[in-house]
Amino acid sequence: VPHLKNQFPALHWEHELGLAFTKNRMNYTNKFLVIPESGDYFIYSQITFRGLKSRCGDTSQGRQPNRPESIIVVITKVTDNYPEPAHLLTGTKSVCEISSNWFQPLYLGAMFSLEEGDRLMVNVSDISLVDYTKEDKTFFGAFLL
Amino acid sequence: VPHLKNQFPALHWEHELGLAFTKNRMNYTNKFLVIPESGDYFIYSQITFRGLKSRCGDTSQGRQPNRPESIIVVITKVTDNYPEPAHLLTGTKSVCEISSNWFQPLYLGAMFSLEEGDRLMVNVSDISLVDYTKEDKTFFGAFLL
Amino acid sequence: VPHLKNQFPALHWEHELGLAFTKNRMNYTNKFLVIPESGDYFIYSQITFRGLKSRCGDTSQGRQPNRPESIIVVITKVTDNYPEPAHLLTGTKSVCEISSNWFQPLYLGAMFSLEEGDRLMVNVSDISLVDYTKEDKTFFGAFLL
Amino acid sequence: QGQGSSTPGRCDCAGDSQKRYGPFCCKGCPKGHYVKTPCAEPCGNSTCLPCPRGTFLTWGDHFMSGCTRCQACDEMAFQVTLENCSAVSDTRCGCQPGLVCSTDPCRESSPLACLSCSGCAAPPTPGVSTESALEPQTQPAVPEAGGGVVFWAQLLLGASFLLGATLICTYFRCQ
Repeated sequence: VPHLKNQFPALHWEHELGLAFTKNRMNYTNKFLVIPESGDYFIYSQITFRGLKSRCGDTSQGRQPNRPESIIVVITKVTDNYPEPAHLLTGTKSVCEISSNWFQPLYLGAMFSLEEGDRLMVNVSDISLVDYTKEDKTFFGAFLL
Repeated sequence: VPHLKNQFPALHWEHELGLAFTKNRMNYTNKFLVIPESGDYFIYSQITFRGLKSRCGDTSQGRQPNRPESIIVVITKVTDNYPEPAHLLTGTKSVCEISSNWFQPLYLGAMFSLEEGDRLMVNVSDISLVDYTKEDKTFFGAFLL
Repeated sequence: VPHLKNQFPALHWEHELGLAFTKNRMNYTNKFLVIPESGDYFIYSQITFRGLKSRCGDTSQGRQPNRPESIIVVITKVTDNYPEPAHLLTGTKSVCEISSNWFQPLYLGAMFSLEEGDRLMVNVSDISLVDYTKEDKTFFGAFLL
Repeated sequence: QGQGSSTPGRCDCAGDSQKRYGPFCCKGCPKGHYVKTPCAEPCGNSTCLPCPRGTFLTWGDHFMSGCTRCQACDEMAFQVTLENCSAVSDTRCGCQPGLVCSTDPCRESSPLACLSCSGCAAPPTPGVSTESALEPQTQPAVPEAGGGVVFWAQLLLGASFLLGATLICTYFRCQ
């Protein structure tokens, strides 16, 4: 079992309904996308985060919050070749919203050399902040080049 | 005629001059990109928004604006198979800027299975906030995989 | 020698270690990715910026800062065909953070027709704001379609 | 065909003003024009056509197969066109009279917001920013959605067919 160093929770995904699909032996199982064939893949994801209370501490007296809270998304690779997962892509943003109702997306996308059997997952800093209500706002995908 | 449910205004695009081009029977007509051949396409767009007055209500007395204004971009598919357009990708961000002059981009990109004759357009929540001055800041594209 | 109109500093990249790689005659030399073969390429980059002091001027008395500072990333093409570089993609965002420690990414990606020998680089408005500590947070790449 | 050392008049693609296209070295195109087709004889002239309206190329002796798009001035951000785009130079934008550029220097890449300048030491020069308390101008009337404003965004479309096995994989929707 891979040593899951201080890892954020991974997301579950719908992989058949609506706009979602898998094809050409690409498999999805239990939060993981499984790579069927070695090669160069373009991997991408967007996570829309939303918060219901201001995350900026008290600014009314002009005091400066020093430790901003943040939203983080990581696309992680787990491989049989090595016990520790690898962070392929990370989107990280401080969140200091003075309004009590905020929302924003983080988008990631890049090309990687992957091997047959490698598994990809998406981890987020705080699942409770993820807007999972619409498939066009939060998504994850990969294709062979 | 497709039933245009509560839809934002669509953008016109330049498709020949400068960096813009269409090839391999991909067509652009009247705000729509027309898919020439069924297959899997990677679709992407970036819209740079800019605003001229603070959109954050009065924060001087520390009062918290509760309903933040927002910027939204949607890549929409219109198809002959169904009367209602489908939202393929949505970027939505609350905007609460205490400075009177703000600007920020929203980027979207993902792969979709499309059919010959499908049409793609880009809708935005407020056309007057779109920075249309430079082709490298606001763009829209698609390619067959 | 290309006429470098008011241009931001270009970044150096690691192109062999860790997740980085070049293949199929794609070359990296001295801040430039060199295009080995004419064709359509998908070019992408993410730059994570971070700031250590609030960049929003004095908002304690509710005065509105009018000239926000900004973070800008530009993917630039240099070609032997023309003495002036071309801005292919630009991400520009105003930064007005009331917390003293902020961080955020800018992502860009699009398809371009390039010629053999064209060179690509990434310029940023302020190198001192770039988070270069992790390869999964700040990256740059291109592939032939 | 030998390529001896370069002597004046020789056609060996050595200088900046020549470029090899297949078997020939061709001369470049003048400013305000783009290369439509390369030359068809050694050191011949390429076929050069004028840059279409809305595009430009400032330098001559080049080999660009397309012209650069002119930038648009952001009228909704109180910009004015100081100089229209021509076939050889980009649009030059500035601020409406009495307003000053809010970025210093007046950089083209960041949105050039023009702000009224109260209490400036010197009368503001359009396009030149002065360090002083600037207030935003009230916003002008906004053109109707879908009005005459053509978005000069760029549309990159293309369909290039990948050779060999194309394995398309998964696209997910968050559960």
